[in-house]
Amino acid sequence: MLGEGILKGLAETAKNFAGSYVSKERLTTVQYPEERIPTAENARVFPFLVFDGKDWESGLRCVACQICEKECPPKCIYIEKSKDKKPDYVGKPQFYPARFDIDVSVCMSCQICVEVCPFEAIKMNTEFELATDDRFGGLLLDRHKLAQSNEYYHKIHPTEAAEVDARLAEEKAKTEAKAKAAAAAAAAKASAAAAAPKPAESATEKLAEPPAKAAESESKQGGGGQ
Amino acid sequence: MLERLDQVFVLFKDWLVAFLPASWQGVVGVIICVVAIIAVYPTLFALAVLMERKGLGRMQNRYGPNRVGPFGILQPVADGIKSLTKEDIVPLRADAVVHFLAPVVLVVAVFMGFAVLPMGRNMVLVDLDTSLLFFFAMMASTELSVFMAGWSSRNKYSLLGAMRAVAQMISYEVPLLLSSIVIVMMTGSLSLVRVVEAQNHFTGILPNWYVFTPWGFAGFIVFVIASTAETNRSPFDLPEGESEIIAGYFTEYSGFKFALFFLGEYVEMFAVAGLGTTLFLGGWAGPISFLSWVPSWIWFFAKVELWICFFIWIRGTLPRLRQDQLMNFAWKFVLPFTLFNLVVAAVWRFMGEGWLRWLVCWALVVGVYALAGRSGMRREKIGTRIYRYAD
Amino acid sequence: MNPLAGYLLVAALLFAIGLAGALTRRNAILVLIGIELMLNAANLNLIAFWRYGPHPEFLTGMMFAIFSIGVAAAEAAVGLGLIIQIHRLAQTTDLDKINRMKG
Amino acid sequence: MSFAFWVVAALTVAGGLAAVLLKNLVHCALALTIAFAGLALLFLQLDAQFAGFAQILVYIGAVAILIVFAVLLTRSSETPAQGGIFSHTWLAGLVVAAGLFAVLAWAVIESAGGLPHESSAPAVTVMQIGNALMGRYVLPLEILALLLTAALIGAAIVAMHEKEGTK
Repeated sequence: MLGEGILKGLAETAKNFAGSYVSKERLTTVQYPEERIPTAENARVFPFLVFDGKDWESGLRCVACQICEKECPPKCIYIEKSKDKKPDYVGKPQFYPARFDIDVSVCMSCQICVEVCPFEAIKMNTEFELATDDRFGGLLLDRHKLAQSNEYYHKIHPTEAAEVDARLAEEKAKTEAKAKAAAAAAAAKASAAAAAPKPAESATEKLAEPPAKAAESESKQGGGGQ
Repeated sequence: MLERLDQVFVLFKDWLVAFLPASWQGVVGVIICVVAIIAVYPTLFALAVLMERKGLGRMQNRYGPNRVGPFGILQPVADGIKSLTKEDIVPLRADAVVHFLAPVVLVVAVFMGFAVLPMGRNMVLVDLDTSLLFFFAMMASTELSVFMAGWSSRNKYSLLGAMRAVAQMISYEVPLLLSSIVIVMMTGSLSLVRVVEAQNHFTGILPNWYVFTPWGFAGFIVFVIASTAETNRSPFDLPEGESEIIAGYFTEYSGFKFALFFLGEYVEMFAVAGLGTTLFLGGWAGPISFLSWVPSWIWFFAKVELWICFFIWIRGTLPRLRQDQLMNFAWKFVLPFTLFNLVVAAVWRFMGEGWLRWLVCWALVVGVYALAGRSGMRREKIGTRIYRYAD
Repeated sequence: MNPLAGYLLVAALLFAIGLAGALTRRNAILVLIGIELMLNAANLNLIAFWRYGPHPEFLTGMMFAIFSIGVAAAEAAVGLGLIIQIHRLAQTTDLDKINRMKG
Repeated sequence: MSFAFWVVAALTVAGGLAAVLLKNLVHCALALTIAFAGLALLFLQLDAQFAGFAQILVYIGAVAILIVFAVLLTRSSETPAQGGIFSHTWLAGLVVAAGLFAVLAWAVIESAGGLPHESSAPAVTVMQIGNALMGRYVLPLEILALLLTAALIGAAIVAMHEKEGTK
């Protein structure tokens, strides 16, 4: 008869109504600011810059190669290369970003910058509570705001960070072996010379060198952290 | 003492009025009543909105608003402050005068209906001889305000919503009126006070409400359906179907005028609920004879709130109808059923006392319901759909 | 002033307004509006005469008014239906342009 | 004559005037509802409650809505009327209306002395109206019912869109 379905439906909603007071499983709502669901490991929001060591400015892995700036589809990255080369924390002179700005109101979280970066210097953050009352200045993150330590990277993406560290360590080992071989050759060539560590510098003038070194030191710390 | 409590509002009004010279007493008394009505129903409206949001939330296994105040009970206050402080935007091409008048007309017409609604023993603003007609006249005027709102906004969504609303309200006004006619036939009066008095006696401990008679029950069902449609509530909320036409006829309203529409809609809900209570559920009469000491106004407002809860329940249950389903339902099922209900009422009236008329009338009502439901709501068989351009 | 005369004057004025509207406007719907006004003016007359007449208890004037209201509703429905049909045929509701016998 | 009467009468006449003079047809229809409401108030002043509320129910609730529906369906409010809103024979119409009003007003004022004066409100209840409708006026009522049914069906058929091929 007409109306049977309505009665059935009414019974169903009544069951839900009463049930939501009795059983807590029915209420799946998470009361957000107080309760939080831990973010998934592969969650990504906006990029950040990884630095090694304690000091964010000298430890930045970024060498201002500007690949990410060129690849960024919405063009939200702005990099100014430094005029001088500053010794990074291993003491090797490198360019560094004098300015590194990301406009997160433009960024679309595509992760292309991360994929193209040869130095593992830029990674995706999981921080999403970026609400601000200044929509221009507040959403334009400069390099200081973007810089996060490698420990932080390990904290938010443990698996990925471990992979990155392993890769860097491997590269580092390779280059070191190469450097050692070159050094040995150089030492054989110029046996008369007293100071041996000098030629190693010229032989290992490759781009991958400083981060490899940095990663080695980090992987020791990170390995303990895992 | 209990009688005093029953009449507490009336006595209070008399006490207030007694301070004034005799020539003023009548006018001031009416003004006090009007102010009371205008104060009480918006408060109930705030309560109903909260109840609706919490109740709907629970039906969908959510919490509902729970941030403002303990358990979110101050949510209506926050909503009110928000809508009062929002900017009042009038579209550039809108007809400013009509756009302004529409919510005013709605709220005025809706509040007028309460003038004749008996909310307790001796608690009626004016006991008109034709109060039922007056009530329907006022409800009919709300259609015009809906049209004014939709037309003056110069917005396609608004106009569509208004046209849907007007068509729907006209279609369902007929069954609404006809379902009340049985009550008029039985009471022999259009006065709502008489209607309540006719129901305010008991057989044994059970009340003699009209809803317990076959024709009254049928009328009640139709009244519930038609009043849901009249107030544009779900499942008849096509005029303001958010997913289709944004907010229907009040798409272009913001701030205080939007709040007025919202208020008008809910107060109209209270008005039809109050009318339905008065007509079918005994108005302010108590449900059981030994409970008749409870003040009459408590019963009235309890029944109205119950009715509102039912509206909310329905809203949480049923999906929105389609336009053709809405019209088919009105003209093919509700209207024939209501018309036949008049015949049942006449049969009841002329069969005389006895169990036989109960049997005959119930059989008639149930039989016609089944028949009308079967033939009027027959669905067309839809074969396999072929999408010519899809492949 | 005599109360009945006041009502009758108002009714006469409304009737004249309605007639003027029906005779001077070009739009068919407005002609119908004018006719409605005239009918209403007549209703006012009927009610006024009932109220001040010698035998209000016979309800004659009142009944006339009620029936007239009912008939007016039917008239409006059919009249507007016709106007819509004419609009469909002629694509206009301008009475000056609807001047052919052939549809 | 009371103050209230003149106010309501002025409202009614103003509504009526606006209804025939305004350019936009929807405005005309809305002005017409003001006139209807004013007339309903006049009915109430004449102690004809039933007729007054029936007036609101039927005219504001149904006829006005029908008119605005027709206005929208025929798009009369959108197209600006070429050559004014009045027909070319407007002068004749105005003269006829004015003449009619002059005659009616003259007749009313001439006979004002002989018209009956204030009388007490007739004690007529709805019950009596109902009884009269069902007793003395039952035949007209039935005819009216028939007329309304016929009008309902007729209007629906007239306005129904004839589909291609179905006749």
